[in-house]
Amino acid sequence: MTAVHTARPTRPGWLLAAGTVVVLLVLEEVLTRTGVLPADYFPPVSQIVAALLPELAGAPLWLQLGQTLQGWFVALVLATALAVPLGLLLGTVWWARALTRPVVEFLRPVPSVALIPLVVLALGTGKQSELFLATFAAFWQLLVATTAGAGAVDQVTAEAARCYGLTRAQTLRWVALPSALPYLMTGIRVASATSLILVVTAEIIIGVPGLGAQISLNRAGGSPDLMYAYIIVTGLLGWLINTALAAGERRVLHWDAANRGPR
Amino acid sequence: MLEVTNIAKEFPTRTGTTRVVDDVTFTVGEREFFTIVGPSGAGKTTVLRCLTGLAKPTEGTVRFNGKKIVGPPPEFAVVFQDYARSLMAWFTVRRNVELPLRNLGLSAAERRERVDTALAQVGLSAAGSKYPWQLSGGMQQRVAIARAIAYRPQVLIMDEPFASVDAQTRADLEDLLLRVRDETDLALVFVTHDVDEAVYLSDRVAILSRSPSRIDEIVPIDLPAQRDQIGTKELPEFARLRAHVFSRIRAMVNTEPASAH
Amino acid sequence: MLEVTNIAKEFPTRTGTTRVVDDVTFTVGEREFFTIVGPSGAGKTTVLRCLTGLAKPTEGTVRFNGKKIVGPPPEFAVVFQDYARSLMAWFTVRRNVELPLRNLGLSAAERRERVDTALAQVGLSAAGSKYPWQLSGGMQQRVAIARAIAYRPQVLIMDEPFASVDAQTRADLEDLLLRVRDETDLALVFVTHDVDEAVYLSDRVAILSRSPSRIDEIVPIDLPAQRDQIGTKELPEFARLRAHVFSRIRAMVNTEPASAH
Amino acid sequence: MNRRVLSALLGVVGAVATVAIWWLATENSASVYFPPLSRILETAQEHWLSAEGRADIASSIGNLLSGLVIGVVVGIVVGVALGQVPLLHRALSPSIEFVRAIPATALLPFAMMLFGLGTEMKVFLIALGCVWPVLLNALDGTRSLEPTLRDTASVYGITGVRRQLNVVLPAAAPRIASGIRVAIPLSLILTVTSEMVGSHQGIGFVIVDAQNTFRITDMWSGVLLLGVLGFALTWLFGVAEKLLLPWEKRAERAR
Amino acid sequence: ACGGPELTKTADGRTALRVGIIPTIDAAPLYLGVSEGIFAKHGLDVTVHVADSGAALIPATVKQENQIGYANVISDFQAAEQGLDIKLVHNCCGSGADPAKDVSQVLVKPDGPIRTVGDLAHANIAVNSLHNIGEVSIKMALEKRGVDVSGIRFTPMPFSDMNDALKRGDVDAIWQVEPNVQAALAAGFTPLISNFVEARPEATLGYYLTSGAFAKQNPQVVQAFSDAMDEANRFATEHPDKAREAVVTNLRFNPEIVSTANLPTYPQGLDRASAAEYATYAVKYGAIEKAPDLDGLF
Ligand SMILES: Nc1ncnc2c1ncn2[C@@H]1O[C@H](COP(=O)(O)OP(=O)(O)OP(=O)(O)O)[C@@H](O)[C@H]1O
Ligand SMILES: Nc1ncnc2c1ncn2[C@@H]1O[C@H](COP(=O)(O)OP(=O)(O)OP(=O)(O)O)[C@@H](O)[C@H]1O
Ligand SMILES: [Mg+2]
Ligand SMILES: [Mg+2]
Repeated sequence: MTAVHTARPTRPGWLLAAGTVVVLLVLEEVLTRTGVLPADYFPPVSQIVAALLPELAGAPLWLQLGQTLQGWFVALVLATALAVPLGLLLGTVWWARALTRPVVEFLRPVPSVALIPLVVLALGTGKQSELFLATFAAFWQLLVATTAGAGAVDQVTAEAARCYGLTRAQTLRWVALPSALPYLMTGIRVASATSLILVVTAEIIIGVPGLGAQISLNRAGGSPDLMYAYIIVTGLLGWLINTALAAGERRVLHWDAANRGPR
Repeated sequence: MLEVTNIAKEFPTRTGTTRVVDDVTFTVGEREFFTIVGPSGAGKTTVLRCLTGLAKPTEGTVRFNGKKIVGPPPEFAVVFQDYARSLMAWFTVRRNVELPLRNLGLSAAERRERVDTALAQVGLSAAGSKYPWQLSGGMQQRVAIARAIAYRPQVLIMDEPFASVDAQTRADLEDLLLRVRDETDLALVFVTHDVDEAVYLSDRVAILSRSPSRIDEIVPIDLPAQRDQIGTKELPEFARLRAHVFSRIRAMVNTEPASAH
Repeated sequence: MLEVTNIAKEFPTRTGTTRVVDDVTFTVGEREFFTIVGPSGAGKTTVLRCLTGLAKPTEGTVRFNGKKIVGPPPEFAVVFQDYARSLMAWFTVRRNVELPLRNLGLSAAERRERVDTALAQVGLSAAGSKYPWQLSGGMQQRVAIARAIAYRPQVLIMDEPFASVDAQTRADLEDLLLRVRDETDLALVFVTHDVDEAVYLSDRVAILSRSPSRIDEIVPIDLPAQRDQIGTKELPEFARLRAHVFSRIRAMVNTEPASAH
Repeated sequence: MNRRVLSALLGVVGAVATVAIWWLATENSASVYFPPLSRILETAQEHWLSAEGRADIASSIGNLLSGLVIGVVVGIVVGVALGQVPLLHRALSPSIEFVRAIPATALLPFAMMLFGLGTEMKVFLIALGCVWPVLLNALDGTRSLEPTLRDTASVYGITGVRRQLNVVLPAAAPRIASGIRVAIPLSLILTVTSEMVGSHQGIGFVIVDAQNTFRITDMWSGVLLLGVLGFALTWLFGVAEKLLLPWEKRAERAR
Repeated sequence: ACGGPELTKTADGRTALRVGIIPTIDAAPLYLGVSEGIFAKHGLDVTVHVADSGAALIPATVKQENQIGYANVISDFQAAEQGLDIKLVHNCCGSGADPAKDVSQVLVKPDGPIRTVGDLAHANIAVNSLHNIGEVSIKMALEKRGVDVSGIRFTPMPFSDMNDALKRGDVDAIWQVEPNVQAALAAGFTPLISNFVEARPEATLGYYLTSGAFAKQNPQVVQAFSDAMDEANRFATEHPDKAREAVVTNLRFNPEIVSTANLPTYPQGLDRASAAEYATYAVKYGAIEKAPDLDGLF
């Protein structure tokens, strides 16, 4: 599927977004400088940026960023690969949904923080623990989104598929999956943030190398500027990832009413 | 070939159930063009849904070649009344038409050829790479027709398939159906509101009463097998049949006061 | 009252833009019944969308009472071709019809009365508490019509509003429209594929050419103002006008080969 | 009718099977970290049914529900607004995405700074976490509103609050519901996070404290409780959804 | 549950050892042991793994992913009490005897409700983790000063959040350890007690530990680590500047803060007497239920 005419953000759109960000940053600066926000815990942006700049020049930050990014990506891909087929199944086969529902609902609220010691014991302190935690958290969110989406297939469309003898697999692929895509893409954006957050959390607590480990070190080492610098890098990473996902979404969902452009 | 025996259909309502189809029986033979007409809300779509196995009749059975129908048989193709929703917004017109062909064991070239032919037959050759939502209502309806024709079913079930096309295109499509029937030995179950169309196309026309519906009458259309838009419609027998069917429907719409429904 | 001046409409495509409407100009007077006919895909719906301000014409302007239309004016009501999708699945039929009335400053009793009347007029009094998805196609379409009528607009725009109802109901609804027009001084812009209907109802019939469309001809219908399903259709002038319009459309569908579109 | 009963039965079968597997797999476990389910259940009964345990549950549920409700309401309102005002959406989206990517644990100090150590801080954190899935779903659901419906609303002058309540919200409701389904377990998880700091009470506090002192069985009993609560909350939401969005399920069943 | 991962050797025959630690000044000798070649001399190739909390460190040690880990004395008791198979290997850090040089202080706001040590009897004190070393040592220290500790409340929060919490008045007093004590002093807070030193001078507060299984299978490796730590701790004690430098370079601690911070002591050997005393109080204050089996731990 190639994109047709999708509603891409126009140049003024970008300017507007950038402008808003600048306004917010200036606001923070003013609030901390004037003491409305306590500056010693919440350093002014200029100070954070000053701490960040030398880091940007060095390789370590980019290495850590790469580690985190890699963890995020693998976890999200794993979670998607597991959740989408299962979600389509659960969304289309009512008895499978009924059978697994209590278990799914039971497992979903299990906090990853509580799992950390168990995961470390089972998987160690390496990347695999980080991946497990992030995949675990993202998986449920994607599962819910896919299940709901697959259940939202237009009735007439589904009947057309049945009438033309599409097999179950074909119906999943060509009818249930595209119908679920709008839900799924939203789910991916929710789960992407979750995956990133869990990767960073695992880095903080278990000490897997990455941005989180730096946040933890700088917090322990009495450098709030640097700690915030790394938090900001994490936030920026989240924003970048989302921008990329949103662009991908516009291509994949170019047929959806949200992206059809002017009528 | 297709036997509908005493089917009834009830829907659950807040207070109990409503009986929408009361008792409908008919058979459709090989190569037969069987049309159902009746007032709006009579239960025509409901009968078609039972026929295809999409809905389960509350009572009675539907058999195809002697076998009870429980789900849509692969030999059937359907053009839905709600044609716009039956198309997949995420596929181009070509892909929509081609999709059902994938299970027929055709080569890619054969599939392409069938799609091309069907699109040309409904006058949409140039729209193949568009998406359904970029088409006009009538064009969408023709895509649904093309999909059904390309599938080359043994039984073609159509629910008001020409509701949104202009008179000339409609006439062309009517003749297309007759031609396809002759070429591929198709049986057709057809629903229309256009009495002229029903008489012109059909071998038999079943008139459904208001809901809870029964078959009011099945009118055999004894017109020459070879139909022709001008010649056939000028036959006195055509006018007679047309008037007969029309008066039956009118009687039904008017017997019960409009507000009572 | 409603002036459409040289409107054109282009849609973006992968490779550039397609011009769907090329150059359309007409005016609709007070109390006029103005009908647009044309081949399927001609651009009728597109013109209506520009007319109501739902779409912005690429070129040209639409004025209502001298004011340029940028969004749908409150005096307009529309029955969409895609009627099924225009109903809200979450509301009952009554609620669907009543919703637009909430802005008119009517009392609850007045609203109720208008809804009741409109539902009775389209023969759906008994269906008020059903949900749209519990209705047949034709009944859904009549809900959309009832909603428009209950709104008592100054301009009523209808896109193939009778496509899914049986012949008798259709005739009843046609006469209902004429009656409503006479009672409430309504102007109507109407799209239909049924040439008989167009001639029977209209004061003028505009014939649209194939897309990119222009007005091929605007045919004044000089039939007596008081129309009547039997009497009017027996007039020789009716037959002449009908034949004329039909031949124009046929010419357009046939001039360009079907596959070229 | 029939299917609903069968559904519930199947659910019970699934649950029983899972419990049985868990029970059998851990019954003879000597691992401190994976204690037998029987022991976990005993501990759970001891703690959570005691007066202290009930107070923990009450305090957590109070925070959780407040946070969840605030998050859901804010998510719907902001999402629906952004979905209809593209300019606003574009202006705010980078800032939103930025905040969304920051872990709740990293936001704790900020929340403490704003609200101190009390309940407000916890509710804030929970709400802040729950808002995202609801917001994004409301936003996307609003954006892909069926075009014909959109047109219908504008033609009949259905605008303002009336349009939001009668057209936009019901149309986006299935998506919003799926967002809320994600938010519910998230609110439980965030309850735990929020009780890691400055708390003496709550399910999260018990879990974290048990973890710090290596009382892993106690920790498991807390996790078990969270699972049960998650199930209960989702089930309650399902009931509410059926009442609020009746057309959804009925439209399907009717055929 | 026997066996465990095989130890790997480097090309020149040294045993590779992964040591888990949390990011504090306590880790300085460990880093010095690596950078000064002390471990190499004892046939060990040590890599240091930093984790934020014991929640991840202990299981990693039990799993023998880190052959050696770190935990403070109370955590050690708690882990042992819950049946985790751990064995203490060497002292990590201790309190010394000079209250002025204690790494640990309880501080209050100069104008706050708590002015004297006696006031702490009914204070709400921030600690990093409940039922742990902060709580136990504060109570010990206060009892030695004759303060009734039954009315004290403790509130858990990260060290880095404590200054603001105190400033806002969320808590009445905070327990800080270096290097955060420096930041707290800079914020103008008044130290009231040096709870580590006052609780028990010359105590050992944290131990390197390993899993029992590992200790049984590799007694010579454990011995080598212990010998190396003797040397590393001595080196760190003799070269406080290098100790400071080690945490600045390896843990990226803020050099300004570290330069003024007190260092803990890095005692030799494996101090059992101090553990015994802490065990008594840990039971008394409810951090553990019954006295630990020190023979099993040591
Ligand atoms: N899901 C449903 N629940 C309740 N009643 C229903 C449902 N579906 C259809 N009906 C009722 O069944 C009757 C027949 O509907 P059906 O769609 O079969 O009519 P139809 O003959 O196809 O009409 P039309 O020509 O208008 O399409 C209608 O009165 C309708 O209200
Ligand atoms: N969003 C769109 N993008 C691209 N092309 C479009 C779009 N909408 C409509 N068109 C094209 O515009 C032309 C006219 O469409 P329109 O719906 O106005 O026709 P119509 O006269 O109403 O036909 P019908 O009688 O079949 O409803 C068609 O060829 C259609 O493909
Ligand atoms: Mg029908
Ligand atoms: Mg149209």
